[in-house]
Parts: sequence; structure tokens; C-alpha cells
Amino acid sequence: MLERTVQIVSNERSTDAYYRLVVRAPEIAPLIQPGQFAHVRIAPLKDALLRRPFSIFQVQGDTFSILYKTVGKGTEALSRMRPGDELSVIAPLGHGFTVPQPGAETPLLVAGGYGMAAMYLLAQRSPQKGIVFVGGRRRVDILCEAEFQSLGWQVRATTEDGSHGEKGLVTQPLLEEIRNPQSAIRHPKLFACGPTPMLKAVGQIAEEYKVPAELSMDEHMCCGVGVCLTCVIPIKSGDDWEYQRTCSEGPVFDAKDVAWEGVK
Amino acid sequence: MLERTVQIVSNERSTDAYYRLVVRAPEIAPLIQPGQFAHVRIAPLKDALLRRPFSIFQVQGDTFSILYKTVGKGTEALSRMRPGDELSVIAPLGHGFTVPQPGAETPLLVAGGYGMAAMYLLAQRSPQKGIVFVGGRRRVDILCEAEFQSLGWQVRATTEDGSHGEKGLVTQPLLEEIRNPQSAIRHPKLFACGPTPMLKAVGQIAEEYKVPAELSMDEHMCCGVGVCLTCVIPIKSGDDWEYQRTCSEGPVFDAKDVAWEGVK
Amino acid sequence: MNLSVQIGRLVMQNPVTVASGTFGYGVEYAQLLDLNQLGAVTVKGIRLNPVRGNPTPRTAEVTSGMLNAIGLQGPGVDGFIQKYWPFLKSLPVPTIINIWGTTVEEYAEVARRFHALGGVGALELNVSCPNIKEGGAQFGTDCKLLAQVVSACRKATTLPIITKLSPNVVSIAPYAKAAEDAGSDALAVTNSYPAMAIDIETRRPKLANVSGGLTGPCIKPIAIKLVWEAFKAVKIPIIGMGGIQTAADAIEFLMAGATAVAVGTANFYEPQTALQVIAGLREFMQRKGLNEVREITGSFQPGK
Amino acid sequence: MNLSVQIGRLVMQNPVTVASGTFGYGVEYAQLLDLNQLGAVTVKGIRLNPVRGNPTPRTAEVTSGMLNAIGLQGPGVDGFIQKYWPFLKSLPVPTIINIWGTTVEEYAEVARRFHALGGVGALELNVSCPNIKEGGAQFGTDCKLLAQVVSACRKATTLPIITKLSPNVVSIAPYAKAAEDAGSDALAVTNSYPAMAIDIETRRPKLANVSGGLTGPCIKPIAIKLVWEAFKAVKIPIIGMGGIQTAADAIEFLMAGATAVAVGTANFYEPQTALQVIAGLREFMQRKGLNEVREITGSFQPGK
Ligand SMILES: Cc1cc2nc3c(=O)[nH]c(=O)nc-3n(C[C@H](O)[C@H](O)[C@H](O)COP(=O)(O)OP(=O)(O)OC[C@H]3O[C@@H](n4cnc5c(N)ncnc54)[C@H](O)[C@@H]3O)c2cc1C
Ligand SMILES: Cc1cc2nc3c(=O)[nH]c(=O)nc-3n(C[C@H](O)[C@H](O)[C@H](O)COP(=O)(O)OP(=O)(O)OC[C@H]3O[C@@H](n4cnc5c(N)ncnc54)[C@H](O)[C@@H]3O)c2cc1C
Ligand SMILES: Cc1cc2nc3c(=O)[nH]c(=O)nc-3n(C[C@H](O)[C@H](O)[C@H](O)COP(=O)(O)O)c2cc1C
Ligand SMILES: Cc1cc2nc3c(=O)[nH]c(=O)nc-3n(C[C@H](O)[C@H](O)[C@H](O)COP(=O)(O)O)c2cc1C
Ligand code: FES
Ligand code: FES
Repeated sequence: MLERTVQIVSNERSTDAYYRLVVRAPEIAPLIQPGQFAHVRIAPLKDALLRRPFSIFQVQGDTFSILYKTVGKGTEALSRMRPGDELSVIAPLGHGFTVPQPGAETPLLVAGGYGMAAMYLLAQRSPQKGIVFVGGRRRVDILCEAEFQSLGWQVRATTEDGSHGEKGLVTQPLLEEIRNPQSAIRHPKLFACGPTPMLKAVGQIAEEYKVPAELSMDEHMCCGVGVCLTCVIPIKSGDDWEYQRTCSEGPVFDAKDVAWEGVK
Repeated sequence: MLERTVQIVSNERSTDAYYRLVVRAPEIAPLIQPGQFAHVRIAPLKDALLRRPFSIFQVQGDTFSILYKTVGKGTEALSRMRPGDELSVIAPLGHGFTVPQPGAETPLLVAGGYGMAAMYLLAQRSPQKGIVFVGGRRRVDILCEAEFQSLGWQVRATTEDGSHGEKGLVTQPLLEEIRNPQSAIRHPKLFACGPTPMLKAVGQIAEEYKVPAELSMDEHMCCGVGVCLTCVIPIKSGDDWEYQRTCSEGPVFDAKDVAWEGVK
Repeated sequence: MNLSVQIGRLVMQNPVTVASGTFGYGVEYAQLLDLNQLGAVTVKGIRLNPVRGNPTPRTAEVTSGMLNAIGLQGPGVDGFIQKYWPFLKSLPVPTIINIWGTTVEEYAEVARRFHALGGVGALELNVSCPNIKEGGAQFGTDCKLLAQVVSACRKATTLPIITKLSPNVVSIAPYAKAAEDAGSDALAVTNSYPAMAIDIETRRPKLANVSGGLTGPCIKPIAIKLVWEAFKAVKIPIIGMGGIQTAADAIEFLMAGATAVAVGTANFYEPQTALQVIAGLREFMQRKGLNEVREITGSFQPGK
Repeated sequence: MNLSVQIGRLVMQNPVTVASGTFGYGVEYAQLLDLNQLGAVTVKGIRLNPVRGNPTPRTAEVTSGMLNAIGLQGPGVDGFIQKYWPFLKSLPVPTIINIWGTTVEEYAEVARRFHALGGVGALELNVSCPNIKEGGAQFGTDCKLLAQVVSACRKATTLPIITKLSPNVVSIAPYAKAAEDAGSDALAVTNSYPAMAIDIETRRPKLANVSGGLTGPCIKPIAIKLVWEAFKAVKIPIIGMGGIQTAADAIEFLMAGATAVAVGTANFYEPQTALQVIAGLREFMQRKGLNEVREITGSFQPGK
């Protein structure tokens, strides 16, 4: 975890409301593990003080990148920044995905929308190649398919409006794959990042089919480093549950530890 | 008085901390009278809400300009704006100088620092040419001498450190001129704009030598249009005084009306 | 789409007025915006006699807001009637007159005078100005005095009475209730918040009056809570204010329980704010399929 | 240049600490800044038993500030001593432990436990949290209860006691005096301000707890006034806080009467703030030729 002022190398629109931002961060880049995030202060933001958290998408040499969707004032201000402008980032943060051991489980990645961003490093660094199940509302919400394919992964896309890939929810092809007795995959393990309802559905599938699963939880954050207790989610503890911090104990949790009854 | 979003034509450093800003404002430009001001909203200003008042310096075709000194966050943010950027201005505002009638008094202008900015239109539109007494702390505070000279006015500069013109306060050559029995000027009238101590000194000279004088008062402003009652100064009223608004009844007041005992 | 609301007997064509002291006497803004589009014009506080007000500096800019200690400078009842009333009377939109006094009797006398004048839309009792030694907040932070002021004015006039409450109390509910019980037709929530700033270079206060009232977007979350607490305590309508800059801000106040809203500090930097709020409110109603602006009032859902 | 100050018997090498609840238990920030440069580390509020805290969402961003309703989640005295005390004890800078309870007796018991622990720098009594039903602000808005809490803790420990006052009162002076008279060694002024925000699209509160505490730069002018009012009322030192972002902000608090200051919300967006404040304070003292930071305390000149 370092706090650094970094320079923007590029900041370009990818599709629709999605942008890719690359920053030069030589001290941070080598430390990054799959599933970790950066907490970004967007200086031009007027009278809005807090940092914004973004999964780290790719790492290349002394740079790292994020893939973000403009949804509010912070991401919109970010999208107007130019190469050469500076940002303050605290990174890498959080407890990321467990990268599969050589010869161990085959990873099945499940991503919704910008959840894809958290997955790339995992796919890249996993010794086993698997399948990426990616879902979104419309065609434009399906991100970087080609990039996963060029890593040698199979991509199965679903859209709610059927404008790309299969029509439906991302969990449908996932279920088919898991239920498929003919499947080539012997020991699957799920890794998911996306909206909470999707994570919950993945958690249920994992439980029902007794498949291990790691979920990257999306909670509002404030400090990003564990001091403010904003980002808590209910985690089982004995017969009861306790609040744990998404920014510190997470964002990645073991699906079987999440006490869904307490999740909003 | 109009509120308009205007485009910056140019915004260049003049000397030291002084900048000249030209904006295109076709509806506002023709309405401007000497001594009036513009109330400017500087959009990039973070969490500082209020407009900043600036005297209107020059009018040319459908543009007008201001001459400003960077002294705080508003003027600094303004100095970083570029041609093409937009500003919201309310202008022209306030009650300006009385432009001399043809053949009437000879104007003697007295300016300190950015007070010069309020004087140019008066010098330009006065049928009688006179003398501009301009003072400042250092050489860099003496603004646009050449511009007044090219209008055919005599300029007498003073600096406190003697780095340009005579050494001393601007009121010294003014006093010499007024006391000079040989002076070519028969019916002088003083017009002054600058820091309050200077205005007070000019007011005293006017009283002592029974010379008419108009003073443009520098008070902190908020609304700029007369509703908030921030910008008041004490103005004689019968045996007593009352607060009047610099933005509406002023900024230009007749020197003999100011109740100096109440001025901060 | 019906944007009209009622504050006691006062009918406003839409729920947006301006906050007392931030809009002069209306006439000053007549060149910059069409006053006739407002729900009402609310004027600067007036007492019986002319008031000189506080020494300068009277305002200071602070983070996302400002401090003021104007000291209620004003022309007094007669001066107001002579200088400003002919213009205001000629407007089709109603005028809300903000009044104050240093004694209960003075409040009542000012109320009687405006009652006698005829044509006034409503009287807003300022019992919450933090910037004057006598009167003002002294009445607004003592439930008994507050009830006395409201009762005395109630006896003095049949005009709609709006009591403008102080935010500087542990809980606003008893004050809201006291005003309602004493016959107030409505509440205005909230006035500015006692605050202060120091120039660290000179060690002097940024206001000649040392302390002043904090207003602007910085106080909005406090004001929203006060409106909601007052809404739960009373049945009479509330005019909500405190940091409104956008239609979204105004809608937040309406949801918290306000029947109407007032734009204050924002007028100083963006005189079109009230009109922008009205336009934005219309768009919101259209988007949400609402026919009556009243449906928004108190529609906040605090429970699950 | 001497930056050290004293809060009761507690000596701080410089007057800058962090605000409870904005710095966890210190260890979380150890990677980002050198904790040993602080005047003291102040930890999140602790009661006797572990506390789960409020449901989420617990914070919301507002104009130049934020709302929070964490609900004082914490590990309880034992959990704290086990998990966090070994690290804190090992630091050369003192730890201020923020404590609370739901009864007078619980406050005293927690004070006794930390007294027995040994090595604690000071206890800060949180009688002003707006986000919990029992305890917290209930004690801070009733002078008698406040005096009882302080007295009970005074009997329980000889550790320096800092009473953290609520801003949500008509006048802070009687509360400041009550705490002083009951034996408090110092005051902390101020806690967060009761406030609220509504999501107008869903009509739901932005906090699960409905209302929360407002903090950040937006409340600074209110906090400055409270410190000044408290300073005039008591002789004991004050730790000033509320929206400090820069050395200039901290100096403003010192001038208003604070002996020390705490950086709160700013830690969340700029963890280096406290260190930047210390550096800026040094520069200011140098520029003004001041040798003792104590000379700044209360040096505000309200008169002519
Ligand atoms: C661990 C983590 C990783 C994330 N990774 C990505 C990513 O790779 N790409 C991407 O586009 N987005 C990502 N997000 C979501 C991203 O943080 C929000 O979209 C962003 O904060 C919105 O800011 P805004 O100012 O544009 O929106 P506003 O709605 O104006 O923000 C207001 C406040 O709400 C918070 N907020 C709003 N939406 C979210 C959200 N979904 N999650 C957390 N806080 C939120 C903001 O941080 C801010 O404090 C991630 C969130 C988390 C917690
Ligand atoms: C009628 C009038 C005409 C002016 N004409 C000019 C001009 O032609 N050129 C020029 O450089 N300056 C002029 N000024 C001064 C100019 O308005 C201030 O320098 C400017 O507002 C400073 O803003 P800031 O944000 O940089 O400073 P800050 O100190 O950060 O401003 C803080 C607050 O104080 C106010 N303020 C600060 N200094 C002054 C001041 N001297 N007068 C009024 N308000 C002040 C600001 O408006 C703001 O509200 C004029 C002022 C008035 C009243
Ligand atoms: C400069 C100024 C003058 C004010 N004068 C009065 C007044 O005369 N009477 C009154 O009841 N409120 C007065 N107020 C308070 C406003 O009416 C309003 O309650 C407050 O500003 C909160 O709204 P805002 O945050 O939108 O400004 C004044 C406020 C300001 C900023
Ligand atoms: C998220 C959060 C949690 C807080 N928790 C506590 C707490 O446990 N005990 C306490 O006394 N104050 C708590 N506070 C209040 C702060 O200590 C401080 O008084 C307040 O935030 C004002 O300072 P600021 O504006 O610099 O943040 C908390 C504040 C925030 C923002
Ligand atoms: S965001 Fe502050 S604890 Fe997680
Ligand atoms: S600045 Fe508002 S009345 Fe002059």
C-alpha cells in the first residue's frame, strides 16, 4: 500500500460510457495482485472530497490501468482528465483473488459490467485457462472479450436484451456448464465480480453445486484502508455474523463466509 | 445589467501578477459606462461560491476587458483559464464616474495599483485631456502608462520604492499640481480609484483645496447587485450618516459625501 | 401538472420563493429575471424603525458557503412602504414580508401595520437571526418567548403567519409545536447557523460582528434533518431552505416534508437559481409521472 | 521552536492528533505515514463489549463534507486490548482512547479498565455521538448527566480525561463549565453535527440509520465558534476539530482557543493531512517569529 501522485498516460473512451485510464506508477505496479484496487483522488472534482475505488485492470511495465464506467460526478470528472494530468492514488489495496496453483482447480470467471476489470490479472496469471462468463444489459456492457480470448480463454457472453451473445443472465451459461456431465472441466472454481444480486446468485450456485467460489464484493467505500468502517458486509462468525471490511478483509471473500441474510 | 455566459478571447499576463482578460460580450459591451464593473463567476473555483467584482478596463467592438491582479484563489483560478473557456458575468454594474462635459472641468485622475483599470474608459471618453497620477509600491504596479499616453494624457508615476517615476506616494505630485499657482489647469476635478487609504487622502486634498472629487470605493462584495448589503460604506445624511451600497449607489461616490469617520 | 401550493391562506403558483435577506426587496433583481415566475417574493427583514445594521466587513466566504452578519439593516416599516411597496404591490406574485422586533409588542405592532396596509401575502416572523443582540434568536431559542411572539402577532393580524425557526436548538420539535399551538399558519426552516471565521494573518475576525450566520450548500444536510424533524412534529406547512442550488436540492427538502422551498445564498452567485429550480421541478414531476407537486411533500421513506 | 503542548498531564510533542473514528486504531495507517510524528494517536470509540454497529450504507458524501452513522462498531475493551494495544503501546507517541457507554456506570467501568491497563495517554469521553440510540449524545445534551459521567470517570481513574462535547446545544458554555467542574482535564470540541440526506430517486435515506453526523470542511465555521465559546467559558485546554484540511485551518482553531487540534475526515481522502498540518504550523511559526506554539492559543483578537 503506497500513496503516490501519478501521471496519466492515456485516458480513452472504450465503448459507450466505459473508459480506460493508464497511469505511470513504477513503485505501485510491481506490487499489484489480481483483485486488488486503487483508491483515486480526482482533483478537479468540486466540493466532493472522497476518493473513488477502482479495480486494477491491467499492469504493464511501470504502468497500471483501470477500466471505468461514468456513473456520477467523480467518474465524469475523471473522464475529462487528459494525459499529463496528475492523480493521487493509494494502491494496491485489499485482499484479492487466490491465484490457482498449477494443476489445481480450473477457474470459471463470472463478471457483470465493470466487474470484468477485476478479472483480467487473474486470467493472465492463472496457470490454468478456463472460461469467462460475462454478462451485461446491452452489447456495450460486454467489455474486453477479445483481450480475454487472446489470453487463450474461452468467453461466453450474455446480454439481457440479447443484443450480443446469448440472451439472459450471466448465471445461465454458468449453470449449464456446471450441470453439464460432459464438461471437460473437472475441478471448477468460481471467481466472480459484479453487481451484488449477481454475486448472490453465484454464491447460491456455489453452495448448491458444492463448488468453491471467491466473490469480489462491491460496497460503497470512504477511506479504502480500513479505518472508517463504511464498507462492511456481514461475514459468518460461529452461529452468528459480524461486519467485516470490504476494503481490508475483502474485496474478495470466500462465498461460503458471506452471511447473505444481512446483505443489502 | 445583464447576466451572460461569455467566452474568453484572451487572458494574458501583463506584468508580474497582473493579467488582462478579454471576453466577447456583444450585448454587454455597448452598455458600459466609465467606472462600472463586472461581477464574474469563475467556474473552476473549488468550493468557493461567490462572484468576484472587477472594474471594466477597456471596451472594443463586442468585447470588453478587465485588468486584474492575482491575490487569492479566485484571481489565481481565473489566471489559469484559457481562450475559449466560459465565464458567467453580470455587467455592467454600479454607478460610474461622471464623464466631464465638453469645456467643463479638467480631469485629474489618481490611481493606485489595479485602480488604473477603472480609469481608462474615463480618460478615453473625456473631452478634456488631463493628467493621470499613478502610484504603486514597485515598478510592476504601475500599469498601462503607455496606453494613457497614447490617448494624449500626461502620466505622472510614483513608486514607494523609487524603482519607477518619482519616489513616494501618488498624492505628492497631485498636491504639487494643485498647489502650483503656475498650473495650466484652471478647473481641476479629481477622479480616484485605489486602496482606501489613498482614497481617503484624495478626499482630504479635495476638501482642503475645495476641488470636486469622485472616488471609486473598494469594498468587499457578495451579490454585486444591491440585495445583500455586504458592500456598504458610511455616507453623510443630515447631521448623521447612513450605510449605502458600493455596488449600487457606488462604486463611485462624491468625495464630500463620504463619512470618513465610519470608514474602516 | 399542478405546481401550486398553499401556505395558510396564501396560494403560491409554485412552491419556490426566495429567502429573506438574499433578494433585497425584489426590485433589485427585476432586470435579471422574471419575478412573475416565482411562487412568492420574500423581502429582507423589517422592524418598526430604520436600522443601520452592523459595521463592515459583514460577509465572508467560507467552504461551500458564507458567513453574514448584516445586522438587519433596513428602512423600517414606513421607509419600506414608501420606497418598495408600490413596486411589490404591482407584481402579480405575492409578497412575504419578513418582520422582527426587539420586544413582543414590537413584533405585534409591525404585524398590525402590515395588516392595515392590505395586499400583503404573508408575514414571516424572524425569531432566529443570530446577528443582533436584542430580538432575533433570543425569541427563537426559548419556547415560551416564541409562543408569546406568535400569539401577539396572531392577535394583531389575520394575514398568514410563517414562523421562521432557529436551527440552534437541541431539538426543533418543541419549537415547531409551540409555534403551531400559538397560531402560526406555517413554519420556515431554517435560518443561518451561528459560526465564525478568523483571518490568521491579522488574528482578527473575518466579520466585524465577530460571529455570524453560516448559509449555503454546506448547511443543507443539517437543514434537511431539521425540516424532517419539524414535519414529524406539526401539521402546518413548512417552507424549507438552507443551501438550495438545484431542483434536486429543492426536491430533497420537499420529500423531507417541506410544502414550499426558498432559495437563499445561491441568488448571490446565480440569480437564475429559483427559476432553474422551478424548471427542474417540472421535469422531475414529468419524469416521475406526478401531477401534483404536493404529492412530493413528506414522501421520504425512512423505513425499509 | 517548541511545538509541545500539555493536555492535563499528557505531554504531546506537537499539538496535532487525529480525530476518533477517522484513524482506526493507528495500525491501519502505519504503512502510509510515520505515526511517530503525530502529537498523539486517538482511536475509535470503545465501550465495554464488542459492538456490531449500524447497517449499511453507513456514510454518504455531501457538499464539502460527509455524513456518517457507523454506530460505533468496535471490539470492546478486551478485543481492543488483545488486537490493537500491543501495537499502540509500542509506539513512542501517546494513545488517546475514546470511550463511551450506555450508562454512567459503564463509562466508569471502561475508564477503570484502561486505568488498570497502564500506559494509556488519556481517555476521551465521547458523550456526543449522534448515531446511537442509547449513550452518546444523550449525555452530551444534558448538563447534569454530563457532570455525572465525568465525575464517575474522574473517580475511576487518574488518567487525563478529555470530555468530547456535543455541538448540538443552544450554547456550549454551560456544558464546557459542567465538564470542567466535574473534573475533566480538557475538552474536545467538536463532534459531528446531526444531519441527513435523501436519495430523491428512491426517496430513501442515504444512510441506513436515516440520520447521521455531518463532518468535514463544511462544519469548520461552526466548530471555530464553538471552540471560541468554550475557550471563554473554561480554563482547561481544548482539543479543537471540525473540518481541518490545512495548517491554516489548524491555526484558526488554535487562535480560537484550542491547545491542540485533531484531523478527522481529511484523513479519509488525504492520509498525509496531519503531517502536512504539522509542517505548515512550523512554517507559520517561523514566518511569524513564534517560539512557542502555545503563544497561538487564544490569540484571536475579537475587539478593535
Ligand atoms: C472494490 C471496488 C472496485 C471497483 N471497481 C470499479 C471498476 O473497476 N470500474 C468501475 O467503473 N467502477 C468500479 N467500482 C465502482 C466505482 O467506485 C464507482 O462507480 C465510483 O465510485 C462512482 O463515483 P462517482 O463519483 O462517479 O459516482 P457518485 O454516485 O457521484 O458517487 C457518490 C459516492 O458514492 C460512491 N459510489 C457510487 N457508486 C459506487 C459503487 N458502485 N461502489 C462503491 N462506491 C460507489 C462514490 O465513491 C462516492 O463516494 C468499484 C467499487 C469498489 C468498491
Ligand atoms: C468595484 C470593484 C472593482 C474592482 N476592480 C478590480 C480590478 O479592476 N482589478 C483587480 O485586480 N481587482 C479588482 N477588484 C478587487 C477584486 O474584486 C479582488 O481582488 C478579488 O475579488 C479577489 O478575489 P480572490 O478570490 O482572488 O481573493 P480572496 O482573498 O481569496 O477572496 C476572498 C473573498 O474576498 C473578496 N475580496 C478579496 N479582496 C477584495 C477586494 N480588494 N475587493 C473586494 N472584494 C475582495 C473576494 O471577492 C472573495 O469574496 C475590485 C473590487 C471591487 C469591489
Ligand atoms: C446575507 C443574508 C441576509 C439574511 N437576512 C435575513 C433576514 O433579514 N431575515 C431572515 O429571516 N433571514 C435572513 N437570512 C437567512 C436566509 O433567509 C435563509 O434562512 C438562510 O440564508 C438559509 O438559506 P440559504 O442557505 O439558501 O442561504 C439572511 C441570509 C443571508 C445570507
Ligand atoms: C466515520 C466517522 C467516525 C467517527 N467515529 C467517532 C467515534 O468513534 N468517537 C468520537 O468521539 N467521534 C467520532 N467521530 C467524530 C470525529 O472524531 C470528529 O469529532 C468529527 O469528525 C469532526 O472532525 P472532522 O470534521 O475533521 O472530521 C467520527 C467521525 C467520522 C467521520
Ligand atoms: S472504506 Fe473505510 S473501512 Fe473500508
Ligand atoms: S454586494 Fe450585495 S449589496 Fe452590494
